[in-house]
Amino acid sequence: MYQEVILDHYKNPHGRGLRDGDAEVHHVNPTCGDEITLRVRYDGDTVADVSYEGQGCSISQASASVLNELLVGKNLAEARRVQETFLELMQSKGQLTPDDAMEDVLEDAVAFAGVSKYPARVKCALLSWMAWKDATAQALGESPVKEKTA
Amino acid sequence: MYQEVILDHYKNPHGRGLRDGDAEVHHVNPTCGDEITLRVRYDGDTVADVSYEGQGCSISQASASVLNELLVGKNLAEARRVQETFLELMQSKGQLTPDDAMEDVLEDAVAFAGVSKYPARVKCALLSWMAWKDATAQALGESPVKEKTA
Amino acid sequence: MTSSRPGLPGLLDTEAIRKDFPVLDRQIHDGKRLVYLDNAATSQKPRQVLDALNTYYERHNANVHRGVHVLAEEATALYEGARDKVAAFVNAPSRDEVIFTKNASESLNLVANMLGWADEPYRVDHETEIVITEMEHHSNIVPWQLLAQRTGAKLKWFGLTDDGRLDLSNLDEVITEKTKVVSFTLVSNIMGTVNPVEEIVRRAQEVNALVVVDASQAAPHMVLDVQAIQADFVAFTGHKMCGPTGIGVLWGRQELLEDLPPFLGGGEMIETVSMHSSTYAPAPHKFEAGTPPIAQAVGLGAAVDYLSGIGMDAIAAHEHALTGYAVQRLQDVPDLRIIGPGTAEDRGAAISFVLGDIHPHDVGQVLDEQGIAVRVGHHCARPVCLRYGIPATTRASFYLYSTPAEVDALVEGLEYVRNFFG
Amino acid sequence: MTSSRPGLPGLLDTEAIRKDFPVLDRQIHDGKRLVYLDNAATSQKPRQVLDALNTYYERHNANVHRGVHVLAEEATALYEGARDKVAAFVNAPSRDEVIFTKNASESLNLVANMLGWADEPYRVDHETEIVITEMEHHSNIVPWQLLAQRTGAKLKWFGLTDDGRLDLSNLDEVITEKTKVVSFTLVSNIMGTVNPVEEIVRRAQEVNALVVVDASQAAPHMVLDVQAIQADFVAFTGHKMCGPTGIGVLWGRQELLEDLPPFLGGGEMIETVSMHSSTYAPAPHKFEAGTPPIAQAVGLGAAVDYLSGIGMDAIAAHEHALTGYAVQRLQDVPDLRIIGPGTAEDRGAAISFVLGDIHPHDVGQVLDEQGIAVRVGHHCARPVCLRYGIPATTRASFYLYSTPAEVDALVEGLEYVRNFFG
Ligand SMILES: Cc1ncc(COP(=O)(O)O)c(C=O)c1O
Ligand SMILES: Cc1ncc(COP(=O)(O)O)c(C=O)c1O
Repeated sequence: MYQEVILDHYKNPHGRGLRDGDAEVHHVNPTCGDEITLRVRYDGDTVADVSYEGQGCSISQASASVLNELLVGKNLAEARRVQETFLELMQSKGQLTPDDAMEDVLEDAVAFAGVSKYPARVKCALLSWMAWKDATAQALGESPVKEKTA
Repeated sequence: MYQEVILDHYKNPHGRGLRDGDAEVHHVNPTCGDEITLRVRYDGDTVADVSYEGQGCSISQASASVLNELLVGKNLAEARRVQETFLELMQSKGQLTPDDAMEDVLEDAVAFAGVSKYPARVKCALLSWMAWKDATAQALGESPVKEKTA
Repeated sequence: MTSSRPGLPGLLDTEAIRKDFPVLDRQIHDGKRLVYLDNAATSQKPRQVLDALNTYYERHNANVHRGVHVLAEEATALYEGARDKVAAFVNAPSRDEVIFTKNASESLNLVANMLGWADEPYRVDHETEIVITEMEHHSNIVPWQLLAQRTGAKLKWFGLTDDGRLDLSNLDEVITEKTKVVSFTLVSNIMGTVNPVEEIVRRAQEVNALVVVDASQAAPHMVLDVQAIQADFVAFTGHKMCGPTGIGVLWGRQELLEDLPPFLGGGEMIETVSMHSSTYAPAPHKFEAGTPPIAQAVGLGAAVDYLSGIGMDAIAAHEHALTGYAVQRLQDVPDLRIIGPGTAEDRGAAISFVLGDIHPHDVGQVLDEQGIAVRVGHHCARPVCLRYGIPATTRASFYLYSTPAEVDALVEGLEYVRNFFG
Repeated sequence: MTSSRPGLPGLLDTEAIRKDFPVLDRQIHDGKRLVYLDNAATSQKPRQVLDALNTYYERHNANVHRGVHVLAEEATALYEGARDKVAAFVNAPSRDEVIFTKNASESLNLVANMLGWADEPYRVDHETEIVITEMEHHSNIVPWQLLAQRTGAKLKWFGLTDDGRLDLSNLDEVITEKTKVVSFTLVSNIMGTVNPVEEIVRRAQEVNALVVVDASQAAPHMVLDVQAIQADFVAFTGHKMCGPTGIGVLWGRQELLEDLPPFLGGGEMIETVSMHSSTYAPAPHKFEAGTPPIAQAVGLGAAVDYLSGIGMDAIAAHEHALTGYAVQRLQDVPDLRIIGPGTAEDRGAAISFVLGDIHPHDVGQVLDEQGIAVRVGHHCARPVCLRYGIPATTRASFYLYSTPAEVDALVEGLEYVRNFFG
């Protein structure tokens, strides 16, 4: 699970810290308490920035760093394709060996293939990606937030 | 379990039917729906009458009949001794073989010894006896009734 | 797995099936072979289910959902895998609609409580009505009585016809614009009646009432398709369908589960907790507070596999044939009166009867002495006994391992009972 | 059954004990021996408990309380026999004070709901206060939050000191004349802290508040005497004390159980039912709606026999010795910070810690690769993590079969973790 690439991103995260954005979301992984606050900024339909802050394990931290590296600069359609491909890989329960096409899309993120065997960690790997999806939907005015409180 | 004596009392019950009394109670065996309405009448401290009506199995019917036969005419202390001895026998889980002294007190009621091996039926055998105890307490002003309703 | 017996088409190969159930070899009262006809109370468990329990405890036992170690992952996969199996078994649109409870009673209480604490449009309050039927199990009566008492809502019900069917002649007066919820049993546990779901659901939908179906006596015996019956909630219980005790199911429509408030609070059902406030996990976890019945869910999954392996249609056909045979033979017993439908049409495999004025307790006891296990009493459906003016009934109920020879044993046993008290 | 190891008096003969637990032989990750240190989440089950379950299902399985046939009588005797065993185990004045639930969470919700629906003097309403502590398990927080929210009562709590103890310096301000109920854990599941029951109970009794004790982490590990602690309710859960999943216990004082209203409605909990109204059975049945977790109660009875056979005092001594050893060895691991008491005094066998800035998820995962099962996260006690400003902890927790060698394995494993992420 702990590929060199993952440990590298964990120790030297890309784009960490909160900067200006069009929308901000806060996601929590209730099973372990991992949290992320993530902002997106769009420039037309280009992902101008993804900034984030949070606490979490090496997998969730590295995953956010990889996300930043991969998505910033891409246009929305491309970025969504990366997100969906990453989701597919993560939900594969270790059954999927990334082919060349997938590697082209995911680049460093293919290193997470091994994580998909560990259901408890899949959520860590996906935390920032789900947050990005949510933030993007909000930035584009597609969805409201809903919360229930005791 | 089905001693001849029990079947006899079942087929030819003593003192069945409701007559005048000083107190009336209604008891139910929730596990099987057996019900008894029982009245006691006291003449000083003599059990002048125990009258009853209800529906139930041979054990509960025969037991009420035996109760009537045994208790009517006795004074309260004697009657209570019979009731307590019967209770002891019924709670013995088949471990107790009635000795002569017990037979003297219980007479026909010793036939119920075998019932005590069957936990589900012990309540049937005790239904009228518990009702009598309750009714007596009420007749003597010792206890109120308490009920809870949905 | 179907054997044919002259005159009884559709029977299963019970000889093979019975080998899976250790308890059926049991001898009682000095060597009498057990004739177990108390299946509506609880079913016996096949070896396959016991194996699943043992394997779980001997190899995989751990608490679920929160662990990163191997056992915790295995236990979680087994537990959530059981949810997948149950979801498929009832044709649920989504696995997240399957909530594990401890029994059907908890499932029904869960619905009643959700509706009591809900916001509009679901909230049951003093201006609304709750509809049930006179043939409900106490577990589908008392929760609604409590809800009515605590909210001021009015409890109404459908009565019964003389032959043990729902009297729906006043359908439109019982279910009205004020009705918020209609809860009824698919199959009566005391009379075996199979109820006309479609007619009731149609009327409930007209007035926007939620429909709760108690499928405790259906899930073990027939194909149960929550989409086909168009209910909003369906409850059933594991121990009656070859599963362990301690596990029940509530299926509910996803959007309802999202909107309705939680019932029990605690670990597992939360998203985040602070001393000041908490937020809840999405369904099904929102409704599963605390460590769930993990092994029991796994056992229920194995039970569902076992039943599906034989085929719910085949099981239904077997029981239908056997019930037809039993109804016919019982009607030949003098003084015997069936309480409930007098034929095998639209009826499950539970048959209640009274035998002259011999009390059911006595019937059951004397049958037991012959090795025949039936249930006696009001079967947690006392209003049915009140309706038919009887204190109790004797109930014989069949399952996939029951045989015509066991029906014969019952009939002979009843003859003996008659002579004994005659 | 006590072996002595230099410097660690009081250890049990774990070699013998471990033979009773099949899962402890399990090898994971290519032949690594399982080191199971996740006992605060759930315990493993001895062969004796599995045997009791199998015997129940293979020979005696039937529904309880309502049958006159042999199996029903046997099942009832086994189920009620388990109640006797549990009553003796906690020194309950009466067996009828022992209610079987599905887990500790249900037990605690049951109390909260009884008090919400109770008549005076017990009723919790908007004029009253509920007191808990900041170290509660979510299962002893959320039910009270829900109760407070639904009744308008005010929820208050005791905070924590820096070394993981309850801060009772403001005892008299937190528990006041308005307090109706005080609910707290005997032993913290996250920090291992053993709380000073006497002091809290004394103050609660001064103001006539009911005392609820969450003994989920106590019952498995030490002598639990409900009379000695003078609580009104005590909750615990079977799966943490060698019993099956799917079974919990609520002990309550008889007069309270008589006066308080039921929670779940259904079969078994009634005295008599009509469509118009119902009356309830006396406790414990009043609080056990539906078919109970029969096999699971029987399994818990066997677990209690097993634990008593070894002796709760001996188990406590074993864990105390092991915890002392573990605390001392862990404090030698660089960058390791224990969250909770730093000694073995007044502490149970659960030890939480953080290791530098390596996230507990990573600690747990890398330990798992070495065969060591610990729990990571907030352990359903998130307010404790908030209090100490940490996202989560790694928790190792011991039981009667844990050994000093396993402590050594943990310490070595942690060294490896540090190097891996170093
Ligand atoms: C202190 C404490 N209370 C309550 C619980 C809840 O027990 P259960 O999950 O079995 O309901 C637990 C364990 O999870 C616990 O450790
Ligand atoms: C129709 C029906 N509903 C509900 C129940 C309650 O099931 P459980 O006792 O498992 O909660 C039963 C069985 O007892 C039943 O037959």
